[in-house]
Order: sequence, then structure tokens, then C-alpha cells
Amino acid sequence: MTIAHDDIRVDGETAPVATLSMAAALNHALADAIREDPTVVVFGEDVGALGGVFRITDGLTARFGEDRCFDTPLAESGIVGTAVGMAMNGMRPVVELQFDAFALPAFEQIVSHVAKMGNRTRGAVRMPVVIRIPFGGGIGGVEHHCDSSEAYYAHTPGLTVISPSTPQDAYSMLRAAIAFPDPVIFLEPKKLYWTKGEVDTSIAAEIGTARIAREGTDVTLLAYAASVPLALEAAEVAAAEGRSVQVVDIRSLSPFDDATVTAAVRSTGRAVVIAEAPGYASVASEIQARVFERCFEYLEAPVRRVTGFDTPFAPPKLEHWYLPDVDRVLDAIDSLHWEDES
Amino acid sequence: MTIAHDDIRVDGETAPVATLSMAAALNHALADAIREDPTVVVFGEDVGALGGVFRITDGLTARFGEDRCFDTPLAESGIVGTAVGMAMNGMRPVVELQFDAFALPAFEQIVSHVAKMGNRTRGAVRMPVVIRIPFGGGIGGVEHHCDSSEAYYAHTPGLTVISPSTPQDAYSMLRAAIAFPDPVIFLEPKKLYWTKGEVDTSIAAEIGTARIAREGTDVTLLAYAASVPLALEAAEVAAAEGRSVQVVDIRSLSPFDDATVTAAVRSTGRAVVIAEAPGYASVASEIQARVFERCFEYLEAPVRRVTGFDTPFAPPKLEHWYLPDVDRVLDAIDSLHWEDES
Amino acid sequence: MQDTDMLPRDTAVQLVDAHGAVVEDDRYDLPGADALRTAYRGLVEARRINDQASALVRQGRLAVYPSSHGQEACQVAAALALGSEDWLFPTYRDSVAVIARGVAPAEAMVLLQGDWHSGYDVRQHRVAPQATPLATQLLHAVGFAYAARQRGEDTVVMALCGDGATSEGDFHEALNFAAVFRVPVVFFVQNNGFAISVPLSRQTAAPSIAHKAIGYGMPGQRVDGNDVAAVLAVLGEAVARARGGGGPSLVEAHTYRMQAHTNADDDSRYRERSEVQAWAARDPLARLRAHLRASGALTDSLEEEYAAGAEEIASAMRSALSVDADVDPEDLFRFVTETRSPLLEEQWRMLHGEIERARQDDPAPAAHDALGGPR
Amino acid sequence: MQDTDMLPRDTAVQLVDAHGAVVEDDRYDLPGADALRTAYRGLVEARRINDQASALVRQGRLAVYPSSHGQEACQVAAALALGSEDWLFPTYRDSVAVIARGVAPAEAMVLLQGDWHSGYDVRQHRVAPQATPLATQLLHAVGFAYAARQRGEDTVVMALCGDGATSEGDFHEALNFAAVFRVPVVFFVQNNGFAISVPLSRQTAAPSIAHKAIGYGMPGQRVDGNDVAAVLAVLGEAVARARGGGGPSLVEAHTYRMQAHTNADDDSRYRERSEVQAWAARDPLARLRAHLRASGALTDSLEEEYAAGAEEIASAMRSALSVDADVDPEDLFRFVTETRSPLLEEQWRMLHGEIERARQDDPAPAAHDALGGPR
Ligand SMILES: Cc1ncc(C[n+]2csc(CCOP(=O)(O)OP(=O)(O)O)c2C)c(N)n1
Ligand SMILES: Cc1ncc(C[n+]2csc(CCOP(=O)(O)OP(=O)(O)O)c2C)c(N)n1
Ligand SMILES: [Mg+2]
Ligand SMILES: [Mg+2]
Repeated sequence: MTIAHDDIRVDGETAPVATLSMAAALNHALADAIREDPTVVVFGEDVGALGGVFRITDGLTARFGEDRCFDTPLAESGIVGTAVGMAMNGMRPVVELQFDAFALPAFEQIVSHVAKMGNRTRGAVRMPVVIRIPFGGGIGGVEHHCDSSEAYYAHTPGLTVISPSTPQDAYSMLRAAIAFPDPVIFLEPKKLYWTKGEVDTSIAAEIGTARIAREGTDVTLLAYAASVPLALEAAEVAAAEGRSVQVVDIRSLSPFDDATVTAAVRSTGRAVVIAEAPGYASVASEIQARVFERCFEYLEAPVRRVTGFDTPFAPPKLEHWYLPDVDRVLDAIDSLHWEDES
Repeated sequence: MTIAHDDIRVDGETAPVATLSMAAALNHALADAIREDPTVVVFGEDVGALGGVFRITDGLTARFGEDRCFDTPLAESGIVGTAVGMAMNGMRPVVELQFDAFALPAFEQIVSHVAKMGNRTRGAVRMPVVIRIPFGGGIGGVEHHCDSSEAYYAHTPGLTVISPSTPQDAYSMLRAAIAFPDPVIFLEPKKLYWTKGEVDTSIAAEIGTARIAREGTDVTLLAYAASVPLALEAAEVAAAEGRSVQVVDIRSLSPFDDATVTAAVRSTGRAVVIAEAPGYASVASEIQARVFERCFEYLEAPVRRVTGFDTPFAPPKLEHWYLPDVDRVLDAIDSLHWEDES
Repeated sequence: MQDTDMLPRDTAVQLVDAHGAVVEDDRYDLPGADALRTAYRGLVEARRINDQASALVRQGRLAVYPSSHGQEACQVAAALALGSEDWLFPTYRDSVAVIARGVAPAEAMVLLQGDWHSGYDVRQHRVAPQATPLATQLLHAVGFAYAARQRGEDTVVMALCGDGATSEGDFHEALNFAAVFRVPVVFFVQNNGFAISVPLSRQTAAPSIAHKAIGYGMPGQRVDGNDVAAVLAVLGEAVARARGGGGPSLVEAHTYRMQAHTNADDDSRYRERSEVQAWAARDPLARLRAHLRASGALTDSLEEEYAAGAEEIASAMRSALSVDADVDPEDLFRFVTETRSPLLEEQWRMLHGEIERARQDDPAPAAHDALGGPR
Repeated sequence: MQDTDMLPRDTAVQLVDAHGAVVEDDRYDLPGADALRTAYRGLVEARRINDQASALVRQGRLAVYPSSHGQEACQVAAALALGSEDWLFPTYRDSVAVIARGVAPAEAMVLLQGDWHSGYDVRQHRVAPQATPLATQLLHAVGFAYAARQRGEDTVVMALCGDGATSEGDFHEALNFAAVFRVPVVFFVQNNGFAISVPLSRQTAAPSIAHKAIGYGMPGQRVDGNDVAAVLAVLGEAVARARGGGGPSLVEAHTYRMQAHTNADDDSRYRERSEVQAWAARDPLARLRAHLRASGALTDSLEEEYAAGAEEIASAMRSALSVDADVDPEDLFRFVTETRSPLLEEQWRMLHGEIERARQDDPAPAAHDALGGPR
């Protein structure tokens, strides 16, 4: 699982524009944040000498010292609870929880404190904490290594939940998250860690905004994280079949960019939501419900969703059957009451 | 917070039909299950001598002994994790987690083991575990004592999530949950603990079914737990204004009774979902999305929802502003594109 | 440090016995007369605050009160052991310690009145919000102390919890993090014998809670929690060790909750009156009073002065809590996040409309001005 | 039991030193020659299984393998210390112990092949599924043992975990529940020096992990984890205590993970080769072999027999893993719950249709019959 970080310049300065993997972009973002803000500290399990099991923190301890990036005892509630205390006392902790399912021991600290401390103290004690969680499937991981738990966080008042789908967004959104005054659950799509793209470090991201990832006029695909490249691929195939497919990268799962999404779906009159997580009571359900409610008069057909099954995540050899794929997206598009076919 | 259990007969036998509070009905259900099935064990914090902070386990230790109902050390992950091991070894644990927010330390055990053990072992090791959680507001409780976390559980594959709104259902559904082969999150609406109703212990509940709580032809209210009496109250007021309002008690949050709900909404063409929990990415969103998708052609207006705010639960003096109330439900009904008013 | 130096003594440290007699100790010095007089004054006030708060519950002015009646020596010593720059991380049971740190009683009672989740200025008083989810605040204390130490400050953090809370995973993780990072935290467990109804024997089979310390590599000590002199001495040593860079430690006080868990609890269901009576004989106030009177350090006039001071606090509490505070429903939206989401703006706007409607229908109940409100 | 009897020794129990010489011990007896020969055979097989599995990863037949190379004495002793009615609760690292309990290697490898989450018959072998979420299985062991004891069975449960896992809250809660309810569980920590890359010093500041035991009121002991004789003796005593109603105990073995955390790990990033080399000199096989050869208990012909037996196991593993098992995608739906929800039926039907379509397009990849399927 070693990532070639050849695109990180050894002097530690990030070239303003470079082609980077998402993993490297995240690494740059952490390094730049540490360099620019003395209150930023990165910690978690194996983030020091090892550089994290996905190497996102590669070299940070060596470059910036144990004070800025360090390993903790193996205890996720401990990691997040300690971060709460640090944030109470002027630090900006950026913690890594190793895999999505291993964030669960920290759930009480996240829900009862990270999300609520600012409200509890009438704004006097803010929680500028970033909790980075590698999430999702597509890497052939065994049980507990491929879950998508965004619904748990998105449902929790007080938390901001975001996930990038490009190296550029990975860099810019992580920088924005670290600078954000409120707690951010930063979900990193493991499957995309190694995809490359151009990164301009001068581009700032605004949390809370969706992005039109592809223009189109017939139907709108609403996706986030690893489902965005899938949506783009499906759009490409559909285009070959003569359908013009718009793709929106939701990016900000909470807060949600109703303005962009509503306008997009109203413009096409048809929509499919795509996400890897089990669909029931999920972020996908929320998006579907919101779009229905806001675009009701504009819809030519019911909004559909294509999600992971409502089963535990599949073992490696079956994950391709579990995860949304191009065919399922195309089937969902086909079901949208096309007049030419009725 | 003492509950008068005068309606429990001291000899411990439950009269077949009696008027009971929901709290007493739950107490009867536990007692009857303990008596009838030697593998049933009840445990948690303060469930022994004290009988639980809501007295739901009142008298069980005295009547059936420490082997059948006992206090544990104060550790929720410990309680649920121990229950997993007991269930692996032939017991049917029924655990009480004291308040909704205090179930969170057990979240990893619930999601990673209670929900998945059966699947992991290809059905060889089932988890007949019932996790009872008093939930919801309306009792003037301070922070962490009034949350509604059903979305976390309903979103988790492998869990069955149910909540009664009447003493009869409290009795029958808890009995059904304890007899169920799969793990059940049994959510007890604290606000309704003291409401009384007739309980016939010979009535069996079928998990997974909704219930028509009131017939009506103009609009369907979809509610569960403490929102059911609210919906009925709103229906009453609306009736006075000339609207015939149907009320469905969802009861089973997961699995969901699409058949009953879809038929109900199709019959009226209008629907409002009501729930106390924050609305975003919630069970209410799921219901809204499902109804939209399945009733699209039948809907006269967008499905609306009336939920708790997407903020941390209110302090006691503000909870009446936080919780859904009759006015909000009526406003939502009014917004459903009534032709006579347009 | 030798490994076994981390073990507590076989019996709890006691410097003044239940009759007020001084107990010689080769490690801990009896605090001086001034310190003990200050402590005594604190005890008198603490007791008065506890009993006033319980009375306010009965009068319907407080929603709930978890009294520390019987545990005042711990409450007062926890506050007195800290310097003004130090921090306290209390629980719901520690209102008296919070007040002893300088928080106005009315502000400390905001949570229990039901007005808001926390009511005092955390930074001004250097007191974290009182924590309800058990043991969670111990980790906050560790992170807080870590940050202070990183900045080179010599802040010490005192983290409080009960015997029941020691069973939670977060207790373990907090003590472990503290020891591994050697942060200046004193973990102070008030072992009052019960977690609501559950007795200590159902909480642990260890010889004592203080015996847990060695498992983290920190010293543990147990102390008679009704002997304020001993608690002061033991906590004082622990605070000094933490400040000097010696790392965290664990102090367990043996005490007793003389009243029910809260007013909502019925302790007759789980404990004998005789047990409660037996503890009355070990009352923290009576014994220190006996000692100070015997030594002549406490005079009638001082006693009167203390009683009058306590009465003043109680009366201020009463009057502060006699008026209903203006609780603005729009506060539900003001502080959730510093940033504002469209979703919350929309909900806020709805609430604002409802408030306006309610005001028009009946101007009395929402008489205050909605400050701010949605833009 | 005296309190201090719960403390471990100052140094790890050792009965056979790194050169094979016997170390006298006044408490633990050296197991007899037969037992040691059985253990040695187990070690030879264990080592062979570890190395075979690592080779299978390189050949792409296993997705991942967390090797216990270097820890075989612990693996073998954990299995041998239990009676046939006892239960083992292992982790991802304990495949060798699982196999030593009688599980077929190919079944133990199902998880690591990626075919399913667990591949053996839990009840037949009395081995719980290998746990990945750290320390969670310790609680399952406690509950399991509780149920057995309630039914009057004399089952003992051995619960395994690593040094890193001792930092988790669930470790604490499990040991505490076990001690409070006095259940027959032996907690056996293989302290191999690392949690992936994180060294023990970042995991605890305690004198040893075994020092945690007294904090729960159970005995703790530490043992040389590369000395199978000592591990057998110490675990044997703990199992006997548990079976006799003496309650749980904690055993910490000092050992070393000779290879990377898994094949996906790069241990050159966090430890020196010299450290690994130093541990090679303490190899568990070499020392027992030296001892048994010196005592004459181990002959050339026995050595050949053991090696041949191990080779047979390895070759069976190779051939079992050389064919791709038929993994039926519809299994995704078969076991989620015993009851079936309409939601899952609907999704299952969709998958079923996709499988049918795929089979029509290309009959080869889905050659097996979909057994059952949605009704
Ligand atoms: C995580 C969690 N679980 C349960 C509760 C409910 N609860 C509140 S106080 C209490 C007992 C606490 O006992 P202890 O720690 O001894 O403190 P004491 O009340 O005796 O001061 C319980 C179970 C809680 N607040 N938090
Ligand atoms: C709750 C949880 N957090 C994190 C992980 C990821 N993880 C897997 S193994 C491991 C290290 C475990 O170390 P240790 O307990 O010493 O066992 P070892 O691997 O050395 O046998 C980590 C961090 C996990 N599996 N579970
Ligand atoms: Mg207590
Ligand atoms: Mg290890």
C-alpha cells in the first residue's frame, strides 16, 4: 500500500501547480497547514514514522517534528477526546482515524462533544477539529476496512461532513477544513487515493458548495466521493447512446448546497443519486427527498438512487457485486420515464 | 420519576387484559419473557435493585433473582459486548442502555458485531439480542437525556429498529423483539412511559408492520413513537377544520412496511412525515424519499416532513420550541397544494 | 520511581480522624491552621450551597440537583488545591467545586435550571463545562493539559469523576494517554460508594480504584475523602508533581453520597438507612470543626462569620433563581456552528416566524427582544 | 489472595533460556518431555504455516496475511493450554492458533483470501471468528464465559489480543467485567513490541502490561513469549485457576513480530534491522529444539517426522488455495438476518437479475449454480 510520493518536493515546499495523486495532495495540504499555522497538530495511529497506513502523513514527523505530527496509543475515543481538549486550549487538531469502521469507538466523543461543545458553551469554546477518515470500498479490503459511514455524521447536528473526489479538491478542501472554525469530518475516498490530477495550491475551496462536474441537459447525476468518477463514466457511456448527462459532485454532504443541486435538477427534470453506502436512511435518501421536495413541479420522473446494498459490506471477492457500477446507473437512468421510449 | 406500578399484580402473573401504563406494559413483557424462556437475561445499569431509572425493570431481580436480571459495571460497550458473547453461547440478552446518548459508547459493538455477527458466520452464530433504549424528548431532561438516534441504527444493515406508541404495542412488540432471531434496537419513547391504555397480553405483534392509527381520506400523517399521539392530535384539530386526516404508526423503522405506507399515501395523495429527531439524513428523510418514489404518480403535492431542528437537542426550557407540535403539523398539511385554496 | 511506589497505601491516608484528632503521617504534612480555616469556611459554604440547591429543587426553581452533600471535603479541596491559572474539569456532581473556583452559583445552576447546557464563562473561571457523559471529560482534560504543556505553560489540570465512571473505556484511555504523554493532570476520583444504585462491589473487584494507577505507570493514592486536611495534602502533592513535570497521578477519595443520586432518585431502594447513618458520623464538617475548635484556630466569631457568609451565598442563590431568566428560543440556532448553513437559516426563519406569531397572539410570554435572529 | 500477589514478577517467567538451558523456578514446573515434544511439533507446523501463508500472499493466492512468525510459542501454547471443550477468541494475527485448535488451514484462510468474513465452523472448533476491531472480542469472551458458567459448564475461555489493543477502552471494560463477575477467562496478551508501527513505549508507561491486572482485582503474570515451556506453564496455571472458579487472569507474553505487520506494511520505516536480528537469537523453535536435543527427547527421526508433517500441512494449504473457491454473490443477502425484509428481497432480486444477465452474456465467470436465491 505504499504510495509513491515522488511528486512531493523534498525541500517541503509545494510547487504551486503540479500533477499529484489525491494521497499526495492531502499530504501537501497537511504540510502546508502545519507550516502556515503553528496551532495545527496532526496525530493518530501510525501517522508518525510510518506516515499512516495510506502514507497520507508521510514525512510530516521527519519534517516538522514530533510536536506537530505524532503517534498516539491505540484508542480512537482517546484520540478524539484528547483532540477536544486540545481544541479547547488553542490548538487545531487534525486527527486520522485509520479506517471508517475504526472511527466507531470514537462515536460518543464525536456526537456528544465534538459536535456539541460550541453550542453548549454558547460559542465560547469552538471545536476547530478535523477528523480525517479513509472511507469507502473499491480496494479489496477485508471486513471493517471498506465501510461508508457518512450518514452517521451527516445526521449529527454540529458536524460538517465533506469528501473530495479530485486531487484539487482534496488539497483545497482539506486546507479549508483545517482553517474552518467548526468541526469537520473529512472523508477520504480510499479508492481515489491513487488517482492523479492537477493541483493548484492557490485555489481555495468554499465548504458547503457542490460542483458541476459535467454539463448535460437530459438528466442529472448527483454523486460524491468515489461515485463521482463512476457518474462521469456512466455519463460518457450514456452520451454515446445519445443522452446528455449532467454530473454534480456534491462534495459537501452537510451542509448541503441546495441552490446548485436544485437548479441543476430543475434544468434537466430527471435525477439519480449515487452513493456507495447502504441506501436506507442515508445521505442518498436525504438528497433524494430534498430534490423531490424542491423540484417536484419540474420532475419528469421519480428521482432514483443507486447505492450500496443494505447489507454489511461485501468480502473482497464480492465487492464488485456490492458497489454501484455503470450498469446500475444506466439502468436507473433508463427507468426515468423517457417519452421517446414509452 | 417513580412510576406507580400498582397495575402489576404482586404474584407476578399478568392479567390477560388490563389497563397499563407503557412503562408497566414493558415491565410485564420482560417478566413474561423471563418466565417463559429460561435463556432470557436482563441486564444493564441500575436495572437490579433500583428497577431502572424509569422503573421498567422494577421488581425483576426480586422476583426472578440475580441470574435473570442484574446490574453491570458502568460501561455501555461492556454491556453490549458482553451481550454479544452471551448470545453466541445460547442466551437471549435484553440489555437496557440508560438514555439514548449513553448508548453511543456501545456504537462500535452494535455496528461491528451485533449487526454483523450473523452475516459474518454465514448464519451459524445469530444475535438474538434486544437493546432497549429510552429515547426522545418531552420530559424536560437536560443535555444528553432527550436525543433521538434512531437514524444511526436504522441506517445500519443487520439491525431491526422498532418503537411502540401504545402500551399494547409496547407489550407485544417487546415480546416479539425478545423472541426474534435477529438483533433488535427497541426504542422506548420516554414521553409515553406514563400514558395508559388497554393491554391484552395474548395479542402478538409482527415486526415489520405499520399500523393505521386513524382512518382518513385527505392526507396521510406518517409518524412513530411520541409523534403518533401528536399526529392524532393534529388530525383531530384538522378534522374540526374539515380535513380528513389518516394517521399511520410506522412502528417498524427498519424493516419498513412499504406496502401499508404506499397504499395509505396513494389513497390520499398527500403526506407529511413527523419525527422528533433532526431531519437531515434521517429516518424521516428515508420515509419521505420512499413515499415520493413509490407514490409519485399519485401525489397532489410534495411530501413534507416535520422534524426536530438540525441542532443539538434543546435545554428543558426550550424543548417545546424544538419539538414538532400541532401547529407545525397543521402548517405542513396546509402547504400541500389544496385546490380549494389555490 | 520504584514500581511499587505507584501502589497506594493499604489504607486511605488520614490526617484528621472522625473525632477531629490529628493522625501522624510520615509523608503528608497536616496543612497549616490558615489553610484549614479556609478549608473549613469552604466546607460551611459548600454544605449550605448543597442544601440550598436541594431546597430550590423542592420549590421547583431547579429541575434537578445531584447533591454532593457528604462529599464537600473533596469538592472544596479540589478547588483549593489548584492555582488560579490551573483548570478544573468537573462533572454534574461537582457544582460546589465549580462554585468554589469562583463561578457565581446562579451561573453554575443554569444547566440544572434547564435554561441552557452550561452557564458560566469557561475561560474566565478556568472551569470546563460540567460533563454528563461519564468519563468523557477526562480525555478533554488530557488534551487540554497537553496543549498547555506544549506552549510551556505550567498549568495543572484537575479532572474529576466518580467511582462508577472508572468502569468506562474513556477512563482507561484518558489515564493511559496522560501517562504516555506525561501530561500534568491529576485524576481525582470521588468514590462515594455508588453509581446511582450500583454499589462499588459491582463496579470493581480491585483492592481499590487507586490500584489502577500502576497499570498506567502513574502513582495512585487513596485518601479519606471526608478528611479535608488529608485530601488537601494528597491532592497538593499530586498537583505539585504534575507542575514539576512529574506527570499525572490518580487520587481516590473514599467518601459517601449522603443523599439520593438526584432528587429524582429513591435511594431507599438500594441502601440501608443504617449505612447512611454510619457515614453521618464521619461528616467532613464536624471533624474539621472539632479539630479547629480543639486547637483554638476556630473561634465563635469566626464560626458566625462563616455561617453568615454561607447564608449570604444561599440568599443570593435564592434570589438569583427566584426570577425566570429570559431564555431566548432563537438561541437554539445561534451557537450550533460559527458558520451558518442554509438549512439552519431556513429552520431558524421558521422558528422566528413562530415566535413573532406567538408574540402577536400573546405579547407576555415572549416579552424580550429577539436579539439578532436570522438574517 | 494478597493484593500484591496480583502483581507480576519483576521479570518475565522463563523455564528454558535462549540457549535451551532449563531455568529453575519455584512456582512453575517445566512441562514434561511429552508435552514439550507435542509443543515442538506444534512450533514446527506453526512456523511452516506462517511461511507458507506469506508465500501464498506473494503468489497472489491470499489478499493479505498478518504473520505470527516469531510468536509461534504463544500461538501453540494458547491452543495447547485449552481442553477440547474450551473456547478460543482469537484476532486476525492468530491464524496459527486457530489452526492448532483443529481448524483446517484453508478454512482459516477464507477471510484472508477475501472469500468471506470468516470461514470455519465456530461451534465445531470452539473458536470464535477472528476479530479485526481491536479488543472488541475480549468482551465477547467474557459474555461467552458468563453464559457457560451460568449453565454450570466448566468451559474456560482464552481471549487473545496484542499490546496495542490493551489501549482500547474495550480492553478495560472486558477485564473489569470479567473480574466483577469472576468469569473463567484467561486474557492472553501477545506483546510483540509493536502495534503496526507504534512501539510499546507509545502504548503504555506501565512497568508492564501485566501490571494492569491488579487494577481489576485479578492476578497478572508476564512470561517469556518465546519460551513455549514457560507460556504453557503460565497459561496452564491460569486455565486451571479459571476452571477451578478462581476467576480471570491476565498473562502478558513478551515476544516479537519478526515480519512486517502484514505484507502491505513496510517495517523498515519504523524499526532497525538490528533489533529484528537481536530477536532472531531468541527464536522459540531453536531454543526448544536445543533443549529437547540436549535432553535426548528429540531424535533425528522425530525431527524428520515433524518436518514431514508440517510439509504435508503446507502442501495441503497450497493445493486448497490453488483453486478459486466458488464465491456466490447472492451470499451477500443470505445471512444478513434470519428474517428477511422486503427491502433486502428487492435488492436481492435485482442482483439475481444481474447475475442472470451476466451468465447469459458470458457463461464462464458465473459457472456455479446460484443456490437458493430470492424467492
Ligand atoms: C456514558 C454514560 N452512561 C450513563 C450515564 C447515566 N448516569 C449518570 S450518573 C450515573 C452514575 C455515575 O456514578 P459515579 O461515576 O460513581 O458518580 P456519582 O454520581 O456517584 O458522583 C449514571 C449511570 C451517563 N451520564 N453517562
Ligand atoms: C478498533 C481498531 N482500531 C484500529 C485498527 C487498525 N489496526 C489493525 S491491527 C493494528 C495494530 C494492532 O496492534 P496489536 O494490538 O499490538 O496487535 P498485533 O498486530 O501486534 O498483533 C491496528 C491499529 C483496528 N483493527 N481496530
Ligand atoms: Mg459514585
Ligand atoms: Mg503488537
